[in-house]
Amino acid sequence: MFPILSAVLATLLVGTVLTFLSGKSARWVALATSFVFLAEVAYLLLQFPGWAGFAGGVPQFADGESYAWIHLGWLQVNYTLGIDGISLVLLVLTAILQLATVVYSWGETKKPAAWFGLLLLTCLGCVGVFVALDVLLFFLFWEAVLVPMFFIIGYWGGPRRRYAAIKFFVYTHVASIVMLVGLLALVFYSHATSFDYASVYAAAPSLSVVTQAFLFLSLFFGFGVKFPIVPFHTWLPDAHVEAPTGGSVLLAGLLLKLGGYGLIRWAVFVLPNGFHEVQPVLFVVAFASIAWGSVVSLAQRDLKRMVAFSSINHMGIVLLAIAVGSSLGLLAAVLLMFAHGIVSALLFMSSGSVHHTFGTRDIASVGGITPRTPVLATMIMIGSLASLGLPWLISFPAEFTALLATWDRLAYWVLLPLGILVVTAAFYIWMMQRMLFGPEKGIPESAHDLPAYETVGMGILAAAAIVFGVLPFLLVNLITASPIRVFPGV
Amino acid sequence: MDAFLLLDQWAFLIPLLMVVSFALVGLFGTRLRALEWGGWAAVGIGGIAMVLGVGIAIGEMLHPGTYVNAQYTWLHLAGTPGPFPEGISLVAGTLVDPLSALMLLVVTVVGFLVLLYSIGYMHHDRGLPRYYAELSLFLAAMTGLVLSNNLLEFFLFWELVGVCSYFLIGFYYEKPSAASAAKEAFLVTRIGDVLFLLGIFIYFFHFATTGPSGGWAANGFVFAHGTSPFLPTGSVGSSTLLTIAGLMILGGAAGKSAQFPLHVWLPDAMEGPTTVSALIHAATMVAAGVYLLAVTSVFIGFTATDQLAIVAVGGFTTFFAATMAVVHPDIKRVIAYSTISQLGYMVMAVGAGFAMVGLFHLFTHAFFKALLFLAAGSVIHALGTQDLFKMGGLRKPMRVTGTAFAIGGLALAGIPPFAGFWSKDDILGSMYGELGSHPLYWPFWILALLAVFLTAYYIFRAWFLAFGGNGPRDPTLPPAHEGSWVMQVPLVILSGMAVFGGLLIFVPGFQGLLLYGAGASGIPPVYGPTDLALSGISVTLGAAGIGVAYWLWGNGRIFVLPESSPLQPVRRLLLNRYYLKAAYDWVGARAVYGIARGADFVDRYVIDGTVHGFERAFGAASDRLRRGQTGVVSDYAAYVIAGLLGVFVLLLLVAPYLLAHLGGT
Amino acid sequence: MTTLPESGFLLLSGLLLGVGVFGLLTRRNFILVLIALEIAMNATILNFVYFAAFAPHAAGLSGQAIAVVLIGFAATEVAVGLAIVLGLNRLKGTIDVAQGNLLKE
Amino acid sequence: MNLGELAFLALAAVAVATALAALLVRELVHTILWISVFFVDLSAIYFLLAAPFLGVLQLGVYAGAVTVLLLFGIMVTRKRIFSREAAAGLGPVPLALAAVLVIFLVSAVGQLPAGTTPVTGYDPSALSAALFDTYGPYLLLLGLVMLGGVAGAIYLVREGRE
Repeated sequence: MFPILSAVLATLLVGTVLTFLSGKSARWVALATSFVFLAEVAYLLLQFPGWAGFAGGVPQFADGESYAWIHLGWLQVNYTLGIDGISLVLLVLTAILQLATVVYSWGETKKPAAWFGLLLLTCLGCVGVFVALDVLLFFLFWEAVLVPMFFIIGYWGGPRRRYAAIKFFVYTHVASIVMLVGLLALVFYSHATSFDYASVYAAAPSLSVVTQAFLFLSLFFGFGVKFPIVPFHTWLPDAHVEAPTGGSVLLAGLLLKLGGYGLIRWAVFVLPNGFHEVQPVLFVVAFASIAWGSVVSLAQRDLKRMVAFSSINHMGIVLLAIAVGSSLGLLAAVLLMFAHGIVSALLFMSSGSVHHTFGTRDIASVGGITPRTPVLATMIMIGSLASLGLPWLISFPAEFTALLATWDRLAYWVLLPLGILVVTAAFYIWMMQRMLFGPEKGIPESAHDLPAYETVGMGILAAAAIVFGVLPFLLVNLITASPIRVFPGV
Repeated sequence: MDAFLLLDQWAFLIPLLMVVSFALVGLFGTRLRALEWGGWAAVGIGGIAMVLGVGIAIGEMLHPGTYVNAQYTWLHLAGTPGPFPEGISLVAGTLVDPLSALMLLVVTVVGFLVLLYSIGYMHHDRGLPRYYAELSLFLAAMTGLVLSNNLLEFFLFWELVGVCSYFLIGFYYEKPSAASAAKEAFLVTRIGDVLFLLGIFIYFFHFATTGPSGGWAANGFVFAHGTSPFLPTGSVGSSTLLTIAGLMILGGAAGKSAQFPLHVWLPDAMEGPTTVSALIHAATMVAAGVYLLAVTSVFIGFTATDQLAIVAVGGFTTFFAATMAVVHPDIKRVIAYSTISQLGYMVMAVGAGFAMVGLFHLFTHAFFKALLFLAAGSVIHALGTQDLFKMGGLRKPMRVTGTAFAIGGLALAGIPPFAGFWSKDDILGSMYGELGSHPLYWPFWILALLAVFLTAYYIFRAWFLAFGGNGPRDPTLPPAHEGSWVMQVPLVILSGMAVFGGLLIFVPGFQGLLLYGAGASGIPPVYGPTDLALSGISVTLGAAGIGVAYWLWGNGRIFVLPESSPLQPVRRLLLNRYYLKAAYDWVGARAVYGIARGADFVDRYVIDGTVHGFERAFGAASDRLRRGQTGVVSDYAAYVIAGLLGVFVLLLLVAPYLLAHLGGT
Repeated sequence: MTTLPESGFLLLSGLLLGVGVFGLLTRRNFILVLIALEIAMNATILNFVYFAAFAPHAAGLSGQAIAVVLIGFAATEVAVGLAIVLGLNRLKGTIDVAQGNLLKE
Repeated sequence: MNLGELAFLALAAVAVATALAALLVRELVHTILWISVFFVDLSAIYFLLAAPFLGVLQLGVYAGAVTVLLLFGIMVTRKRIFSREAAAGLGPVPLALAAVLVIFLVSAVGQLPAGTTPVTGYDPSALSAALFDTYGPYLLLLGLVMLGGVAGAIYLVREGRE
């Protein structure tokens, strides 16, 4: 069979290298790569046969590939790839975001070759994480994402970029190391025959419940910092505020999803008993993240910082949906990750455009921008309304399913996330009142509406938000064709 | 006749048409040579929708029945273990029954008239395409809501309606007050929406597992499946869970229909264009809450506790809102308070189990309230002010408008034979028959009865101030004039409905429509003035209200409450809206925002501060270590030797000790 | 062949290594440091030669072979070390170890 | 106590004494004298250990070449900059470290298995077999290191290139 997943990775790799080498025409190479990538994902989507199920108690994946990599006695590391509905949804997200980001940053003039190359490299790492089915390969891709993002923040970022970049790197790297320890301990203690996902999956149930719980906690910490979970979230606002727009988009749209994906794939599925042991911890953390992210957003003056905190809120709902431990919850979590990827990317692009159109992102000092920049205002509106969970836009089916799953397992505890929905609506609506409406304020003479490429970049995302909001079954059918149907240990 | 039934399956075209109108006007409206063209396009499409809507309503009158077409799977959560082994299908589709037909009639007719009227009212506004696009989208959402065949679909349109209302309230977005009112409306109704959502969850899980027929379980939210949509009240029982669900639905309805305590947004929503107030904040959208209660009571049913709660909310709001209308100087806000009050009547009726009676009042109210708003709109359009105390003597230059406003006022006051009399009297009469078995309804029934007097008083106070007298009290106002024909025609049509709309009750087909759903409560509603004594009391109260209004304000009189009057504190209380708005503002701007600021502080300085504390500790430690890096070779050699000795110590002393004492191998 | 005190060689080797280390750490003249290093080196070589003579499986003479190699290394080391001393002398005008903190800068 | 033991004791005493003297005398030229005695002394010990080849090598390389090199180095630097040769600033620590090291090594001596057999006689063919067969690669490596060392030394002492 044609190794399509390797081809996807190779496309991105070749595209990245060519982009780095192609100087001023880098953006064209990046655009071409994005389109090829999109086409490949579309092909994957069209011929996706559904989740392959189990063979001998071991999950099978579609488009699987496996080649021997490092074989030294007990150390059996393979280059194993494969996808199911969950990975495929996130691949679709990656393809959309990559294209939108490349188009949006068409006007980048500061070392464009390096910029576009690093963007592609980040996407490459994310795709690798989503398709890798080997502990070591997964970890390599996981770490590979950090490096380009570090440079994106550290070189193209705002005034405190070095602080933010280092904070980002240290936080996520410390978490990665805890995660690596957990993964290796998982492999060694369970006496898995190889580093492959399948053998780890098959071997993990032999562990005692206490061991599983501790392993789960270490994995949860590793993945959770990426989420990010309160109280390990403070890298996120700083990283976002300082990161350039494209960096923010990938950071919020893709990097945060790595945490959710990892938690589902490598922790919840592999260690269901440990998961059930520590479920209360997850609930507490999820509720804390939901409430904290939303309430702190209300107090923010910086548009981008506000969106960053709202990401903490949304990823908290993702965590809650995972934590309820039902198939419905997992479906909601994946759907919500996709939704948040699209919507937060749109909002971060909007705040980037606000910044370079008006010279500031301070919500209180810019007002009444709608008549002067109607397109930008429309984008902010769509993003905000989607983010606060308005039906017909993408977040609603996801949040609805998540809360439905929460009610199923936690009954009246669902009132907390439900109540927080009002706060979330409050800060977005308040922001819109101050920035979009009212008399014109703080608008420089030179302010003009969005350049075409920014409109197109954001338009892609807005269209995705509407299309998948009106027709959510397009995604739902993909996700339900994945192991969530056989949620283990219930 | 069969042709009318056939129309039911094309009902989905109505929202679709309006979406097309939205897309057309929204995308191309600004490109057209004359902005009105887009408006005319919307009016034309709205006209087609109206014809369809009226046809469907007539069909239902001739053949009352339920038509369900549920075939669009919106979300299919396949094979989810837990309570849904076969998975959950959220199926979208249309449902046409007498309830929705009546509502559809209201929405399409008033909608069309407002679209037409707006051509004149908004002709000077550069935002005309935006206005028509948003109005079209609103009509699409509203008709979609009316035709929804399950609660989730209902909720989808419910929210869309809300966001359209948000944009239309904030239509003059450069005005800070409009932007603020839009925000307030969105957030207050959002509180109700969240409760509504919880109600949906509860119903969903309850009926998915314990529903009476297999259809409930498989189709989740479908509340009318097949041919037996009715659920006897007894089957709902007194389950605590269902009581809570009912209260949540009440919460959602209270948010949308501006019932106490979520009523604060509606008076402020008058910041939008008057046409918007007429269509959305009087005739249709705010009635959606009542409609929600009605469909829930018909298809699912409320427990006795829920019913009492709904009656209490409705009855109290009826009186409460009317008191605030008594003192207000703004013509639109007087009508807005009146809307809240009238919605209270409907909520009360639905709560007491008379869904269709409530819907009947909704029907008549939609026409006469739209009439009042459009008439007020003519006045505002002509004068450019909303302050009643600046107006005066308008009946002469604006004869059509003055007459229309008077007809609307008479209908509102419940004077026979105007429309409001029949429906209001039905509510009071039907409930009166229930009072014996529900003693707790008494106080709210009396509040509602008292509100009749207040209603008549405040609306005629407004009429006398604006149209009575000899001329404007503020000489700086421009001379009044009547609007163009597009503004007058709707007034005339609506006047006709306000006069004769109530008499429809004597049309046999229409009456059959109203009998629908009676099975849900088991109590036959009262139609027509069966209890003449009761009718006499309410008509007397209404006439008394008009009389008092004439005595205080007639012939250009201005009634000034003496400074020493003991009623002054009451007046201040009413003018300040019982200080509820101030309290909400305090909660929002001080309490919640204060907590948010505090949390932000904690985030920056405590959580991040801890992180930085670690950073400093590591920094200090590494600084100590750094000083050892002298660069002198001898020092490095010493470190190497010391390290070597450390390895010796580990290998030769520590390791054997550990092995000996820990028993490892 | 006459018998020899078996542990004596090891003791001698250890003592010499100690002397060498002591010199390495305390001398400030770079040349003296080199000499101390050579003393320590010779102590090590002595160890190899001793084990070549006394170890149970000494027939292969591995110890002596390694010693040969080590002597070669030591000679190279002295040559390079002296070259460094000369370079330092030219650069800083001194061969004081405490002044030679180029590693820090 | 036989002759061998006596010889060893004498040679050992001389080795330690000369090593210390080399490090502790003030005059650098005297240091060279003492260290050359030390090298010769060790060469004698190798002869005693039935390793004449190494003894000769020690004489040639150490007592000869290295000594000359060191002398040369002293002559080039030539300055008597140290009026007093003092410890490098670490105080008693180096002495303590050296002492602990010695204690460790000496204590390890007792743990060696006793009863070893001295090799009698000198077998050049065995040595050459070991050197060129078993350790051939290392010898090759040594050659490379020496080459590198020479190149590095030349680079370092190259004049002028400031």
